[in-house]
Amino acid sequence: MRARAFTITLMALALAACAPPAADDVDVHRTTGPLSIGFVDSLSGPLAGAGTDMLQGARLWLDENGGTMSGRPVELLVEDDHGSTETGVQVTKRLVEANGADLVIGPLAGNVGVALGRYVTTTEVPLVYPIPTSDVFVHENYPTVFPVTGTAPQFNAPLGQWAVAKGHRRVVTICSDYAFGQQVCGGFADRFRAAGGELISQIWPPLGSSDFAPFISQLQRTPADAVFVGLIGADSVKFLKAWKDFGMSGRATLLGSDPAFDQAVLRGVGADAVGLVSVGHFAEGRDNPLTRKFSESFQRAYKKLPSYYAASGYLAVDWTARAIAANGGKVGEAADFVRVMRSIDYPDSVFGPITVDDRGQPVYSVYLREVAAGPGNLPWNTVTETIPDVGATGGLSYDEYLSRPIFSRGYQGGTP
Amino acid sequence: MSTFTVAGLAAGYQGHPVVDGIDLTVEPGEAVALAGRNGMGKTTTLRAVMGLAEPAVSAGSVRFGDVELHGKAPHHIARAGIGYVPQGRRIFRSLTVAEHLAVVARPARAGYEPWTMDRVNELFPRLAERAGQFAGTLSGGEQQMLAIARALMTNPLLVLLDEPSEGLAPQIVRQVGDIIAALHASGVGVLIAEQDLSMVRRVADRVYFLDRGTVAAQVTAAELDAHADLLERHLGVGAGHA
Amino acid sequence: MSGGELLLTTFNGLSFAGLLFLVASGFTLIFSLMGVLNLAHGSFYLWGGYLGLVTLGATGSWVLALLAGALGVALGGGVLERLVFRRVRGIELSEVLLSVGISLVLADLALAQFGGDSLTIAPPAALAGSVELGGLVVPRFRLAVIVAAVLVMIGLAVLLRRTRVGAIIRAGVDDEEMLDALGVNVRRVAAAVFVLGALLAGASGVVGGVFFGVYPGADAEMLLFALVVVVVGGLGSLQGAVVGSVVVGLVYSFGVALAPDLLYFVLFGPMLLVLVLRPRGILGGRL
Amino acid sequence: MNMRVTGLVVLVVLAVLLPYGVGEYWVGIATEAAIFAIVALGLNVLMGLGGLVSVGHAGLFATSAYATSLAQQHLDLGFATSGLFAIGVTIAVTALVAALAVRTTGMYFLMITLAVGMLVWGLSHRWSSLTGGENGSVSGVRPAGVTRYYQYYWLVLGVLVAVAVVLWYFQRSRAGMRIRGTRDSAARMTSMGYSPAAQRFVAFLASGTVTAVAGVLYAGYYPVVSPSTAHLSMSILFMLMVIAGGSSVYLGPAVGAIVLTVLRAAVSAETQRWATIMGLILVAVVLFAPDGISGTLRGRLRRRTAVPPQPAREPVAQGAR
Repeated sequence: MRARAFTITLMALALAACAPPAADDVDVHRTTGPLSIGFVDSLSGPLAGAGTDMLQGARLWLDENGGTMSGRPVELLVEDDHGSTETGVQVTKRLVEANGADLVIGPLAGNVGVALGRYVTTTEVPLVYPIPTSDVFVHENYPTVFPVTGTAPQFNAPLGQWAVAKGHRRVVTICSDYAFGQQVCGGFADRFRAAGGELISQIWPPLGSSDFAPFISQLQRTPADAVFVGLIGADSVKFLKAWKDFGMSGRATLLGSDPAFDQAVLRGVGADAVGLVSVGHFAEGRDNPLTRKFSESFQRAYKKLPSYYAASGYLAVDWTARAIAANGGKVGEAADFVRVMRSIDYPDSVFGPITVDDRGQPVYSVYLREVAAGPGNLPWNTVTETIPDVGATGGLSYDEYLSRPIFSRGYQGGTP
Repeated sequence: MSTFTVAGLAAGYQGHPVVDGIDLTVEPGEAVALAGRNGMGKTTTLRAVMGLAEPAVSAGSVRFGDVELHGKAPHHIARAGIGYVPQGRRIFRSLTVAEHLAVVARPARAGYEPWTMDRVNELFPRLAERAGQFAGTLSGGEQQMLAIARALMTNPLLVLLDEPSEGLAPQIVRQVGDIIAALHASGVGVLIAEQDLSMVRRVADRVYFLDRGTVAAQVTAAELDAHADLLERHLGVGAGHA
Repeated sequence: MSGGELLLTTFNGLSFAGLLFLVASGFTLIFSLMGVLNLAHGSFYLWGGYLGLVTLGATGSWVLALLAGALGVALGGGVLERLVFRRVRGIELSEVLLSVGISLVLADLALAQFGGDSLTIAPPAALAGSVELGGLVVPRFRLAVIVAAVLVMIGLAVLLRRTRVGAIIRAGVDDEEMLDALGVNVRRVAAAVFVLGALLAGASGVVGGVFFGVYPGADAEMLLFALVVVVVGGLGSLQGAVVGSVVVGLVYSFGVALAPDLLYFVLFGPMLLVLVLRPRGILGGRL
Repeated sequence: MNMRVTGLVVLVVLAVLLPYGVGEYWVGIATEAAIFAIVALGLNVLMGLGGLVSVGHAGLFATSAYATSLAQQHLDLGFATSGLFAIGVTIAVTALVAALAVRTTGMYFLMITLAVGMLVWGLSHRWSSLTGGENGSVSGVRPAGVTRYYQYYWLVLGVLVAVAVVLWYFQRSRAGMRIRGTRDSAARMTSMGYSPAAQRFVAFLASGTVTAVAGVLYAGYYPVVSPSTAHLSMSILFMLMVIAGGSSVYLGPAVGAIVLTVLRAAVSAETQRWATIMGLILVAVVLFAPDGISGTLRGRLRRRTAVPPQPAREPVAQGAR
């Protein structure tokens, strides 16, 4: 009996191996019928606040445009990755393999992003990456991934030069100890030192630290004139609270990275935030018709001011829609589609003017921002200075940039 | 007080029956001994009566007058008027002597003189001296007294005592015996599981002999000496030694 | 590390220890009587924070917020005890598993209800800002937390040592079955202790909300800290919770300052060592 | 017996034919379910057979997955050699943990495993120069000739069947009997001259080895091994698979793993409240079906066919008392 059972199993296996299952084909060349767009986002976990914003930004675009792109109704398939790599891959596999998504927009979390980037290159589906990506994407330059809002170091590099120009020659950095925080910090540190600044020390709290007081005590006696803050979401809120509680205000200038004093943080801090200085490619209080309209309609729809996550979600959908329109109302082959996306320039957008460079990396205007009281006395970021045409390399040539390692805790810029 | 009746009690641990078909009664104010060697089911019987989680009772009834106690939670059984002095004393090590008494104190019962702190202290002068001491620091004899005093504070109508002589020096055993006799004299019913013949003689009006989980015989205290065979078989003593 | 930094790091550690004690005392109370780790304790903490936050927003009163966090969670804990935990009372593993299940549900419902942002609770006006203590700038609220922890410690000690209820709880820890056989309804005592533990968790959630903010994940974080505290100090012992809180608070504070990379070793290493060498903890066993 | 073997063979054949019936995505879910089924069977050597509850098994699972990935990147090993390397590393780690944990049972055992799980998670998270930290470590290497998704599924399925057969004989072997005896009464085993700690050590080691095998397969399945592999929620998921499936029935944990993995895939497509559902399942199982799915089903079946029920027993709870 057992022998027979074994034989049957072997036979079944042999049979199976001879005739591999057929792959299901999705017709990406359709120009009619609904477009199904996967949307991978962190809607729970430590980044849930930002993730919710990103989704709301995307939803706002769809609401404003009747839920269609090139006349085709859009089916937005929203998936939550919980900020976890595994879940991110799982849900993206489902979108691509089971739901037949034409393309995927996402994700939010940097760690999920690297895994998704690797995964989608094994599929026929393009990935539209809404949030600044890991530097990995510049180095690897996947042909089927489009980084809508550039890279993590990109928008922090100008602050390095600016800090020195404003007389902040001695700086301590405090950045989240994970890939995204390290790259944010690297972008700043590299240009700061290149401009002649002195990096006194670097503090690396783990993402999601409970108590920032111990880090403050390290800062308390620092001779630095400024502290560069590369913290994200909840961590940034906790840091700002501890900073105030320990009477640090006025001892050193805080220089914020693009996520550190973003709207997602300001909401948790409240009026205390007024006066905070940071850098970023988005400023919800920028005096520009497109941005103003966006901020207003976002506030009307969701009773809060938009963060750059919200703006990124909005822009990623908009860019996708333009590319589909330019591609004859279809997504088509993944690499072709990404080529189309790279060919689109924005003379103006909710972020400002955007172009795409030869390597397919977007080039943005970067703003020096200051928090002021906005509508309803809520704090928001206003623009004090604009630095145009900031690309992925911090002003270096691609040859030089690509010869350097990817920013990490061990490599914070300079000649390796 | 009403008659306390155990009928057809069967109980055991994890599917191993230990006692099977125990029948016994304790009349109001009577002192009854449950005699037998180790492992014959004395402790199991008393624990089963108290409704403790192990042994599991599989059959039988435990009644106090008309009230069925079988199946009730232990604190219900205790509140029905059954005081329990367990084997090995089981005092609360992190409570003082006074706290022991305070923790379990229950209101008096109509028609009975209430057990109060003062009355207990009168009966146990040694405990009164050690009121503030942690119970874990008491000697074995003192702990036994405390276990009895604690049971009295629940104002019981019937006290179950499980081998109160165990591990005590003969002189202390005598003292404990005196106390139990005094209790009995004050009108409290007593059901004592014991293998010390002197204690049985000192305390009991009637004796049940337990053998392999059933009642093998019962005699009155007066008849004890006439049954040397029972004493030999169930308590391991020749009548001559007694 | 300079002298000032040393002092400040110590102060930070102690104030963190204060919060840890508030959380861990309830946790250890429940463990001592039931022999069960209530792994939903972190969720109780989280909900205390959210209830406090909502109440503060609605009424503007810090006292009401604290009461809402403490009593709301105590009530919820009481209901859970009555409807869920009581059914498996005495089966330790089942109790732990239930608490895991409940913590998953509570955390997820909090996320659904309050979203993922980190929200902070403003301290009461009298405790906002900082004071200078011998050249050291320290936040008033952190100072108040140390004071509150000491008060709660004294209160619990008085409750346990000097009252009849406390004696009943200690007796239950010593020998629950015997207490039951002496006419004390141990179930009710257990329920009361569970509610008290929940109350402390809820109140500490409001305090923690000022400290660190209220956000998804705070539940697991605090639970782990409480676990390390009670394991290091000694399971089921109030003094243990005191010692454990101070040790963990200081270790954390200095660990972050000196060896942030080894933080998890610094925290879980001692816990593992204590578990292996002295399973009942440094001061294990007695309430 | 024959009926049962025939039934199982039919099931296995159906499982082999699965890729002809469903698409790539569901074959992927089935692959994952089979990997988790291996973990659950391994964990049940501790929980069901040994009566010891581990909430740190994700730590061992992740150790193996990371070791596989790191061996491939830094030592340039292929799938098989890196797998063997990882299994060796994990066995060593398991032995260390077991040596610490086996003197205890119940709540203390649970806490030690919890601490170990947290340590592994902390390391994977913080020792970023080795593990890549939050980004994870690149994996997804599969043996030559087994690169297509359905081929890898067959490989995993084959390993699952092999593990199930080996563990079946293990639990009925003398070593297995001694572990069972230690669970039921450590005192009796001691009086018979066996050290309860030694039996628990064997159980832990066997459990860790099987978990290591699953970890290797997982590294081949996912493109990245990340700290969430080691997270407490993963350990809880494993534990839930065992108790929901039913630890008293031999294949119960595997059933639990498959049901929960498929359920998670189905549910998370519909709602974001998977954590709530998982929590409710856990509560419901503990309250209403302490024998798990398969244990409860078997109970029903037995009653219907009028075979006297087995004496009631709480297989998992026993060890924790």
